[in-house]
Amino acid sequence: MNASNFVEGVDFTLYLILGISIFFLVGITAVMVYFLFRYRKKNNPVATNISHNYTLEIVWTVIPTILVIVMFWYGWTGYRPMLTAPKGALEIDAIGQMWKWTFKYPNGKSSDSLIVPVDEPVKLNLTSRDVLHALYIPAFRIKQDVVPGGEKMMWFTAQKKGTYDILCAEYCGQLHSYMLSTIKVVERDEYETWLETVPDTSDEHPGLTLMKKNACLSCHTQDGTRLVGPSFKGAMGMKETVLINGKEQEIVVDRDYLIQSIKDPNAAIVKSYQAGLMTPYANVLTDEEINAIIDYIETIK
Amino acid sequence: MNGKEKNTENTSAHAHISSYSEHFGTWVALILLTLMTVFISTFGADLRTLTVATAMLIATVKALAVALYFMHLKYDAKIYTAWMIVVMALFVFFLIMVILDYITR
Amino acid sequence: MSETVVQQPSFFQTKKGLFSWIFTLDHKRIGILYLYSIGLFFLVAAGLGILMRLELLNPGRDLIEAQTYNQVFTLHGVIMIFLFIIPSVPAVFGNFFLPIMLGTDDVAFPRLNLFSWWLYILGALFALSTLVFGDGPADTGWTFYAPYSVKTGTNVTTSVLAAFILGFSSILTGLNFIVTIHRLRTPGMGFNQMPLFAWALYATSWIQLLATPVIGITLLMIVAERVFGIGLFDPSIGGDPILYQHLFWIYSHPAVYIMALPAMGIVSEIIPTFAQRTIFGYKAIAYSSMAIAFVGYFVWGHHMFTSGMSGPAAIVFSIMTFFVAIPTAVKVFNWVATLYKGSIDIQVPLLFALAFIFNFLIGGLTGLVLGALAADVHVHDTYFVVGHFHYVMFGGAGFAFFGALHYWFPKMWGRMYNKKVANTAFALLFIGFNTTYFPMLILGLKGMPRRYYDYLPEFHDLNILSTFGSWILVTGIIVMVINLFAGGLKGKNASSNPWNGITLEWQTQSPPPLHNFDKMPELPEGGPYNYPNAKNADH
Amino acid sequence: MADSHIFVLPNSGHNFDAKASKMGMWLFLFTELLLFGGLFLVYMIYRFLNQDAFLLASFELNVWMGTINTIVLLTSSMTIAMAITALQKGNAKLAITLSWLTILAALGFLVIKYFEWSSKFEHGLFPGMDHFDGLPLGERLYFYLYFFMTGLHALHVIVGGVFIAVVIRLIKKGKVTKERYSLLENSGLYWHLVDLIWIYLFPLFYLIH
Ligand code: HEA
Ligand code: HEA
Ligand code: HEC
Ligand code: CUA
Ligand SMILES: [Cu+2]
Repeated sequence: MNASNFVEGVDFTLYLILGISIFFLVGITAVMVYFLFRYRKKNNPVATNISHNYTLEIVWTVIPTILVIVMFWYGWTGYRPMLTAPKGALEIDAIGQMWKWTFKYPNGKSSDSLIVPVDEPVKLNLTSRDVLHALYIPAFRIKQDVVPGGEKMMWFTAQKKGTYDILCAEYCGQLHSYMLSTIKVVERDEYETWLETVPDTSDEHPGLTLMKKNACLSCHTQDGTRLVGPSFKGAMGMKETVLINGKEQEIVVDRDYLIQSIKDPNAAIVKSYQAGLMTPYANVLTDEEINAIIDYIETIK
Repeated sequence: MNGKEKNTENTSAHAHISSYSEHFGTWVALILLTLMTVFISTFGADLRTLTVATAMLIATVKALAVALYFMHLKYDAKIYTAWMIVVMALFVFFLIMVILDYITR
Repeated sequence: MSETVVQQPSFFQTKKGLFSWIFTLDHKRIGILYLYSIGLFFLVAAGLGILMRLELLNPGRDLIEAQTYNQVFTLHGVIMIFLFIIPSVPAVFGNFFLPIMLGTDDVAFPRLNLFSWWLYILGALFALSTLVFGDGPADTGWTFYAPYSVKTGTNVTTSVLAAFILGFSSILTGLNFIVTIHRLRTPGMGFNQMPLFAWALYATSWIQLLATPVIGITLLMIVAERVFGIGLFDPSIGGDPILYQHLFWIYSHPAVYIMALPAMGIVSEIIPTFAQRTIFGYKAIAYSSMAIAFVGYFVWGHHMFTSGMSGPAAIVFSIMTFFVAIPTAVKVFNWVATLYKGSIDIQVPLLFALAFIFNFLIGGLTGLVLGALAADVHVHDTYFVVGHFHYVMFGGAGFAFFGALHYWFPKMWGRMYNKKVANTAFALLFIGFNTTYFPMLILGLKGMPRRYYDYLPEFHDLNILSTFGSWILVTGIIVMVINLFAGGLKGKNASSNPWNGITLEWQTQSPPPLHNFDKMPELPEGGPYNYPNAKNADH
Repeated sequence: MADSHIFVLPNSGHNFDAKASKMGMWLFLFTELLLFGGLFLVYMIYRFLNQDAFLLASFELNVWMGTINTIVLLTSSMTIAMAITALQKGNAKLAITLSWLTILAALGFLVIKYFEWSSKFEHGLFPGMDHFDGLPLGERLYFYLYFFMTGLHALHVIVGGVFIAVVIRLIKKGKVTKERYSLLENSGLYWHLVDLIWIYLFPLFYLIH
């Protein structure tokens, strides 16, 4: 049994073309090397001018033409089913944003990794919050770009239980190669029990939960180490040099500044960090949520 | 020897001189066409869906007039006309293939 | 050969001093200026390539930060594409040999030719200035995909302007060659008596001329977006990032044939010379260049199969992609057939040409995998693509460039390099090349995405092998470069026609005099490759 | 014993060759056409995606100014074409006068464009200005394209004007003459290209109604 319903079509195309390729590669190389020695100056002191041979030329134009049409055909038949998801597929929203995947299930549950039931068609609605990404599951042989400003989709039926890698295949900036996740294929009941269990975050600060959900922690740490963005450790009340419209300025971090930094991060760039990396969260987070986050930042000492 | 090549060289050797009146005539036609498009698009309400098409058609007629008479394509070596056609065809192919992706997306 | 022929002063000797070079109108000197500048940038970018391989030796951080790595592969790609491989063969050997092979003394517009070189240098300075000024070199990949290229804080604007200027330089070179071929062929040389290298350059020039403007304007739109906020591609201010990809590839796919066609032209020169017989299927090779150039305009969408392309568009682009493979296949068969019943003199240039065929076969055939829709979905943006394009660009075009260097070296400098050392360098290059890049194809099939600073542990072994191969490759390049320099400085004097070639460049002295010929060159009877000493099979 | 007589090929790249220079000019025009072609392509796609917004936004433009500018440009195309005829017939004076008229028309065109653009600025219709940033995305795209395309076109008008001015100087100096008029011809070809592009820009931006 293959890992997904697409493995067969893709692998067949791959093997078909690779097979034909190996045939031509080996054949042509062998002929070339044979001629090279057979007609060496030593073996064949006088060359013969042969300017053309129409039969031969037609043969070696027509045969490749037929072969490529065959290759095209299998490529297309393997690809066509990827374009339309079957009706009634289980729909999950997949959101890509700088360096984190988020999956939202119909019942509102959201998760960092995918859990899907085996042998059921699953449709992923793909959106991006910032730049291009591509959701790639090598074991399933599928890949689809995630484009900001529009919704794309991909679908599959997982056929074998197990855990597989999800990778980001479209370059999306500094930590592109760390934008990883996993997909776990389980039985239907296991999936359902998982779907119903809400991870226990009651003793977690609501601000922290929000930060985990919104990928803040893929760029900011809580322990003072530097990632892409400045660490939140001791941020509140700190003195900082920031660039406002290209001019350096000393500021003291307060609540207003943090609100601004979250809603419109490019208004003031912390010195030695890069502008443009952090997306404005003005339309993603509500004011209460932002306040909750800042409440939490205040506690990181 | 490439016969065609030689021919074009000979014809362009004695350069054609366009007359002033021909240029003037072309100009009159261009102005009339311009006024016509403006008229159609501002007042020709009944042509609504056709306006883009007619506007482009008229623009193309104008462009042809400029190319053939002002730019002397009509009298110059045929190779320029041929090239021009190839370049325009290429551009139109670009348009078709991109719009194909958008229409069917 | 009569011994009393007076050696005219060569184009090296006519004038001296730096200014006689950087303001020269002589196409041969301009070719040499290009050779040195392009060679320099190749070494810089190759160094970056080695750096990447070192970083990828182990998962996790070895040498450089993720951000640095991203800037390194972008700069590597930009330099290799815009500063090395696109100008390489046309600007160096096209400039030096096209007029000689056509039997004339210069290109049609010598001043424009010099201007192209200056533009090239200006573009190069722009590209390199990103290292020093602002927030460092762009980190977008050489494709500058929006919207990341609009958002990132690195010096994208300067890099993009560099590509724009280089594009302009490339356009002017193409324009110059087309007019040269139409206007300056020696009397009696019709299009069908032209050497195949000239045909290849003719096809290439049309691509340079008609595809480059599209990327020019696209890059200007990126600049406008970054500088004036004219949001043509960033969806958050209105645009559509997919449209950027269309425009980018409308140029950049034809551009791959700007790299490949002149290289094929070189192979079509080298093979008949060392087989000492006429090329098989002259017309098929000549016209297939034009066919590749033409069909190559309509396949760009194969870089976007996973961007959510519709079925009908995907069908058209995939079929067209397969159709370009056919004229290419025709060429390969013709080259192999030219060896048949030749009287083959196995020399380094020929080895490079045959290595070109082998590497290009692997590159081209993997291209077929990429052109097939279902297969591309799996291997798109993986190391399979990286393997594919290094095979065609480096193993193909790059090896042809090295081959041309060894083939025309005695003509350009009037001296010969050490052939034994050259053979060793070739062997190292060939083995090193395949050890570096073949593992990448397998990595891609296993699913390792490209532009990855770090990778999963299951990809470790093959990355080690690939990095190891890159060391052999470096050794080969170093040996080759040193051997060529040594040959140029104190190699044995070479005769004016050491390979017994028949095209017009072999009729003048080595190095050629300022005006290329001191008597009318004579066209060979019965076609540009019709060796008089060979038996005539047909007719 | 080097020969004092240097052999020069008949087909030398250093000979004056009117046909080559015209051929070069045409090839260059093709690149210009495709440069704008890329923009027309972008225009077509965005108009296709935002048909109503483009219609709405186009009402902001002044059709009459556009029409006058079209006529100005067409007229200048005629004068430069006539200038070539004049020079071919040996009337250098008339050629110069007609070329000056062309430059004058170019200036007129730019002045009118200047007024059009500045009225957009006054209405805050430029990327980054208040009114503009309040517009729906589709209308913004229209204006992005409007500014980019007419701006680039205006740049070409300037280049074309300068080119013609240079040729006028050369006619005066006797470097461009009845026998050697290809520079004037080339400047004319370039100028007609500028006209050709405007012929399409005009209906696409002003006449969407
Ligand atoms: C010199 C440059 C060069 C050349 C010549 C080619 C040649 C070809 N390329 Fe390649 N390509 C690149 C440079 C080049 N490419 C680059 C740089 C990229 C990546 C860009 C990026 O994303 O950064 C790329 C990416 C690329 C992709 C996109 C991959 C992806 O991102 O998903 C595709 C897909 O179709 C493709 C296909 C092809 C094909 C079909 C050919 C064909 O022209 C090959 C034809 C040759 C042969 C087929 C071999 C000879 C034939 C025979 C011996 C006969 C037998 C053959 C038959 C039976 C048909 N290429
Ligand atoms: C012609 C084009 C060309 C050439 C020749 C090369 C050559 C090399 N490239 Fe190339 N590469 C590209 C074009 C090219 N590349 C492009 C377009 C990309 C895509 C970029 C992107 O994704 O945007 C790419 C991407 C790319 C990647 C993928 C990065 C990623 O996706 O994460 C890798 C990884 O290994 C790589 C490695 C190499 C190596 C090891 C070489 C080696 O072959 C280099 C070998 C070099 C030497 C052997 C010379 C060393 C010499 C010296 C150090 C000095 C000696 C000095 C003297 C003697 C004076 N390249
Ligand atoms: C893609 C990476 C990225 C993500 C995701 C991200 N940020 Fe940032 N952030 C940055 C960078 C880079 C900076 C520094 C540049 C700047 O000031 O804009 C920054 C700066 C900040 C600052 C100002 C810090 C200071 O010391 O002045 C705050 C506050 C902040 N981010 C909060 C958040 C919150 C809250 C989230 C999630 C909801 C988040 N960030 C998600 C990259 C990111
Ligand atoms: Cu997300 Cu790469
Ligand atoms: Cu391609």
